[in-house]
Amino acid sequence: MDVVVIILLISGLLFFTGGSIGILRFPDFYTRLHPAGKLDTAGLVLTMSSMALYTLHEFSVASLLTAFKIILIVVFVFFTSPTATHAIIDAGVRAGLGHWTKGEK
Amino acid sequence: MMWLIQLIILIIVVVTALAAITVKDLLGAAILFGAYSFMMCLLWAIMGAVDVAFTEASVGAGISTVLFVAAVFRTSRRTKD
Amino acid sequence: MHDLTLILMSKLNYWIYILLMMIGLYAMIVKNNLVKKIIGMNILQTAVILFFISIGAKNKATIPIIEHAHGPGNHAVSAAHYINPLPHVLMLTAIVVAVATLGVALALIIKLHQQYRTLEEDEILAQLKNE
Amino acid sequence: MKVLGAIIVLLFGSLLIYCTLDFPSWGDPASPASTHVSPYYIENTLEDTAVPNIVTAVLADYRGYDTMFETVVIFSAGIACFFLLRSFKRIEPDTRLYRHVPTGITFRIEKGGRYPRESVDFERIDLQWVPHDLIIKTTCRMIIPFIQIFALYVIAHGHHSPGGGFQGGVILGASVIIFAVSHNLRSSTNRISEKNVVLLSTTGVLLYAATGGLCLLLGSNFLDYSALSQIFGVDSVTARSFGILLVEIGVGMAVMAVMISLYYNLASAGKQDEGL
Repeated sequence: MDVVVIILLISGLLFFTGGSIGILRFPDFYTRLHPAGKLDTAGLVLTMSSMALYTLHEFSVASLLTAFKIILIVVFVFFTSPTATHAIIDAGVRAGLGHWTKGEK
Repeated sequence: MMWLIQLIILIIVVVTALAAITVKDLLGAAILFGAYSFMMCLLWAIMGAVDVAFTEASVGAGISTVLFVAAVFRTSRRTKD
Repeated sequence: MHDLTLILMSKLNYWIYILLMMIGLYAMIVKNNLVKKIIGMNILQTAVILFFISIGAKNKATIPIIEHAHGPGNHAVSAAHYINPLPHVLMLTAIVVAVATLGVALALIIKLHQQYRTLEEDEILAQLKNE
Repeated sequence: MKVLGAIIVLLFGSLLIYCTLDFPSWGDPASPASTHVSPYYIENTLEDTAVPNIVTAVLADYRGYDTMFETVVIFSAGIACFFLLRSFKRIEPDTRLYRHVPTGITFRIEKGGRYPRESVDFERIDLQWVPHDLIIKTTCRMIIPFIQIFALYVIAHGHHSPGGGFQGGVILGASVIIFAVSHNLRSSTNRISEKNVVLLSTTGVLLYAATGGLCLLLGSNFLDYSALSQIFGVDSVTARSFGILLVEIGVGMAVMAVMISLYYNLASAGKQDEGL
């Protein structure tokens, strides 16, 4: 059980690190939002499910309820985080922001 | 250990506060103020004030950012300092 | 050296709150834009709230919700085991009142912008002088 | 000005830092702040009110008079914003925009023209209208009921977990604000009109005061909820927790209504026709 928790947690943190590096390293607005939308959601799903497993360590009704609440958080973030990214990118397109092309600084 | 996390968050809080009052775009200042409020909420959750952290997360990071954005939308966005 | 770390550990937090208060006060006094002044006011408010919360903190204590309240393990509650709830109560209402004052301040700003078409303090003062 | 301000701020800061030398160190259990009155609250809350969350109990019971006027402060802030911004002169804009939904054609109708009746096919749109975003609208439509259920849970479950009237009211207000942002202000005011919002805020404050007054009528002190045991038919300790719940509902209603009213007035600059 512990091994699964640790593996999930570390892979989630790996996704978060990738997302942060992507936000810092990518050249323009649209490509920066790409890691922000995808990798954060994936990392959050993995870390949160590892925490849900960890609370199920001592199996009881209360810990089952806590795990259920954590899974609910995952579900809602899974819906809302890509929507927020979509809204930001949509606003960028409407404001007329150009995209990066190869060779530009 | 907890003390160290608190210190890191305090430094982030100071940096976001400085950024919110120096940035030259009022919309950006409003968003940075939201980030400041959210960091403050984390700090209170660490200190054990869960009710206050909950209030700050809903009020400071939610409603007051929306109110700032609405006011900036109705007035002007540029600033000289 | 050990004494210095002890003083730092016990006092550094307070110094950072004072730094935050100074940032807020500086923005309120010096900044020319009215929205920036309001952001400074809110930063000052939050720093004061943070200070109040931190004087209620206790080492080796838990959050102020009594554990096992309705159950067999009902034991006597000792005050040293829970964080001081009184500053939390006072500051909880202060936060909500802060957002109410923020609303009134932003309403005043929108009214000023309708009248003078600007948010800069010096431009508003110049327009007032010309009248 | 800049230098003068910096000098004042530095003086203020150094004075405060000098004062911190007399402070108890961080997290000291024997500090003056946590030795006088707070041990009483911590040790007696559960016996007095049967509420495990000490913050809720102190907020609504021991210091209920304080919280009542905090609610009044929020209410008066909402009223102040209303009177500052709301313009009662009905200034019609020169043109109105209508949109025929099935074809997506936009009509621009000058003043004096005949406006079409609003129906499922024809809808009036803002002057700065942007095309509908299906993803955002659908997600908000899906997520808003859950937000509202969570807010009601926060109000009702504030006795056992962090939460209470203030937080739940703010979350309820935020759900309406999300609706107004994702659709437009007009469709939000069609659902919760301005009149209803003001009525709700006054009802909230009055519910709080009426709970206190009921205790007076039952022959006890103002806001002493143990008198409510005659109505509910329970012992006085449980009656106090019921009284706290009543008061929290009042606070929640007032805070929700004030937040919505602040948003309506600020986002439309008082005209209440077009929002963000």
